[in-house]
Amino acid sequence: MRDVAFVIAGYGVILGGLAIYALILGRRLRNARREASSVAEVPAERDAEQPSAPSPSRGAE
Amino acid sequence: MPLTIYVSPRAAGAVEPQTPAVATVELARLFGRSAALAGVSLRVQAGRTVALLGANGAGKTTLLRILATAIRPSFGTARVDGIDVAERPDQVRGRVAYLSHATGLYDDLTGAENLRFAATLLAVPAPEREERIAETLATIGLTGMAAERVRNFSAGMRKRLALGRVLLASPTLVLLDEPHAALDEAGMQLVDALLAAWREAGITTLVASHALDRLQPFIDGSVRLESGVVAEIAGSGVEPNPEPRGAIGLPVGTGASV
Amino acid sequence: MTALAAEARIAWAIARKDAVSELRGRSAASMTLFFAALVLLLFGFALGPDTRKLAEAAPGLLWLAIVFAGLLAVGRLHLLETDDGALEQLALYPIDRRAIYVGKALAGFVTMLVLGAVMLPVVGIMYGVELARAWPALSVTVVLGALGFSAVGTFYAGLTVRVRAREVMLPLLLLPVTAPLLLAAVKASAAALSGDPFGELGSWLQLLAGFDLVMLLVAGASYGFLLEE
Amino acid sequence: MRTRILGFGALATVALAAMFGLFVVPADLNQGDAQRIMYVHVASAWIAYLSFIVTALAGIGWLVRRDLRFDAVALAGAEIGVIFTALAIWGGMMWARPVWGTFWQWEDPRLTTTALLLALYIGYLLLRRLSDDPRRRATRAAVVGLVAAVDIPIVHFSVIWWRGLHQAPTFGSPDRLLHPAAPMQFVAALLLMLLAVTLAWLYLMIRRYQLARLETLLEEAARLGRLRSARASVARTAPVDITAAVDAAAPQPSRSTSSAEEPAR
Repeated sequence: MRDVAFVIAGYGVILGGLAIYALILGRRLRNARREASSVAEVPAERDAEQPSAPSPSRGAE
Repeated sequence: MPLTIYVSPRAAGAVEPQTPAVATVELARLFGRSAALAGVSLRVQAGRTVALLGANGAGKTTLLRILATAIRPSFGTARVDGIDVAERPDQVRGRVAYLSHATGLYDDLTGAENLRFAATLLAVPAPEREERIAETLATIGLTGMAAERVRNFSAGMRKRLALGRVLLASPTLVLLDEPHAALDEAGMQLVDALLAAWREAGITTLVASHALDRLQPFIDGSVRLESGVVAEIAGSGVEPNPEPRGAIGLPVGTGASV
Repeated sequence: MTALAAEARIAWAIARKDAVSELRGRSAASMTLFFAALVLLLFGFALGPDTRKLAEAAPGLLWLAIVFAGLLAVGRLHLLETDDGALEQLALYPIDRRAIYVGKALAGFVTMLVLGAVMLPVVGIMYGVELARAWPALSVTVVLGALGFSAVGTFYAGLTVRVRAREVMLPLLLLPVTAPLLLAAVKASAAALSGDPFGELGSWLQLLAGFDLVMLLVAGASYGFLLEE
Repeated sequence: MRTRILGFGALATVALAAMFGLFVVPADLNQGDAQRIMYVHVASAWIAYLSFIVTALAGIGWLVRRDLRFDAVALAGAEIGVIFTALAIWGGMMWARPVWGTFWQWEDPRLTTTALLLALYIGYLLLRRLSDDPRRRATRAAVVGLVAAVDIPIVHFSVIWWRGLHQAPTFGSPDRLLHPAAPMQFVAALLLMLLAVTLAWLYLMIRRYQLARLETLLEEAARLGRLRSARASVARTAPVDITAAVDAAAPQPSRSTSSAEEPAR
């Protein structure tokens, strides 16, 4: 009987591990896609001719 | 003060006259969060001496390091004598001599040994190597320190030795990062003499410096950088690069199905 | 042919420069010698007084001491280049970057040879191991081991010298790669010391030589990319 | 869309192979049920090797073509390779315990080699995290991936010889399992599991590649954003038209709002 425990542990962790990794990957991919689309929505303006006040851009942390 | 500038065969006439010694298109370089260079398009004619001005952090050193192939551009391109620094850095290195803040000398070697090491790697022919080393030491006024270890050199002496290495290189393009800094009056006069000699020998020189008044008699033109972009261009020999600006080639490849 | 000669001359100049710097001031070699001897001493304390156990483990302990000390030596050889931007200046010379690798690897190889040569008698004395008979085979093993370690060590030292937390990254990256070298060197040394009862000394030396050749080629070809900024 | 189908296909095949390996195939004569673990252990070890070969080749691709898509493949291969290596080690231990009585079996080349592999490629992943410039990170990763991959066969050889030179190394076949005496079902069970795990590996690779590409594009967009904000802050110069040629599907950074935060990784 004892061997079966190890077989189950073996299969469980390996196949379970793969499943968990796939789920994590799926979530990371969804987050990245949402982030990408949120940036893309803002219409791309061309560089304005007139000198604009240097906008304190949030990006420069 | 004996001053002989060796014009290597490569330098003289190796490039058609109208090819600019330096040509950058939208050159940009980012370090983590900050944009050291944010799109610089310049052209420097061959044989000219141009001052590179601007406050600290304006991008002077970054521009010099890219041209010297010490660092790669993040965006845009830079060409020395028509050779792209990112694609053929090995060819560019043969034509450029770069005096940086960090002298890159070995503390445990003597002055002469450092120059001998440099001469070997710069492929100075063996028969004339010792003679050129002695001559260079005389030019930079360090003959007395030849047998002294560089560990005991003052900052000024280290800079002179680094200048000696530039002399050994016989380049077509000389890049100097604040050459006058840390030098005494005699040292500064040495730099002035070298600038005049390089100009007269038709070797293009780019000098990043704050000592504009001292440089004035030796330069053909100047360009001032501000936060990584060209703020002002004066004199001759340097002009904005009209080459098609277009998009900054995003080096990530295209066609990624997301 | 002349290109090769030029490259060799440059490599020799770099190796000589490292040797001179080491002897004059930065004596990485002598420092690591003491470190290796100290490691052997500590193994003695760790594995207990009876020399039978120590003699049995001697090949393993010898090569562990050499690897750990070699780790320091190779690291120091590249650290030498970081004071005042020397490595960046080295990368700016119009030379084939493989010559830089060969030069640094040669300096590393000599350092490791000195290390091995000195540690052999130390092990002989401290762990009561009879070296006389095994002397030729052991020296071949040390030469091949030193060459292999320097070939890979120079590559990883050059890689990590400008990386954050390099004191951790160098051993972390280098040690797994040297595992086969350690294994083969220990087995070869053990065979040499025990008079090679199973006749496996030759195979282990072949494996060592194979490791050296492969790593010299691959690391040599890749070293140039490390200098890219 | 195709990837989704591949995903479900992989899931089904894995389930089938697991059922087959666990219940259909008879237990091994001397190893008993424990032998069933071999199917999944050997399959993941082989896929780990495959991943690291992909990483090495992709690294060479980057060094030659300097296109960051190769780097994305290399990253995917390394990360997934490490996952499979860890799982293979776990499987090896689960098999060693009932059959040999100890969790760790030094002589078993599969265990020791995969353990070394884990160390090699965790170092690879750590090194990637330490360099911030994408191109330098790709270059460093490529050369380390190359040296590590070249080390694998040497490690494999040395561990097999280590067990005793005079014993003929069963190179090629995954050791005792595929010895000619193994009944056909065993071979079928292993091949089915190998196929299933390969499909799963392919699915994961594609997803991880897409994620890596997306993160690179976000990173580039953020860098371009910083570039634009740097230029916008020096308004006096003639504003130069920077049209970011970020590929079609990727975000088009605009000047007015600052770009997306640097994706915390």
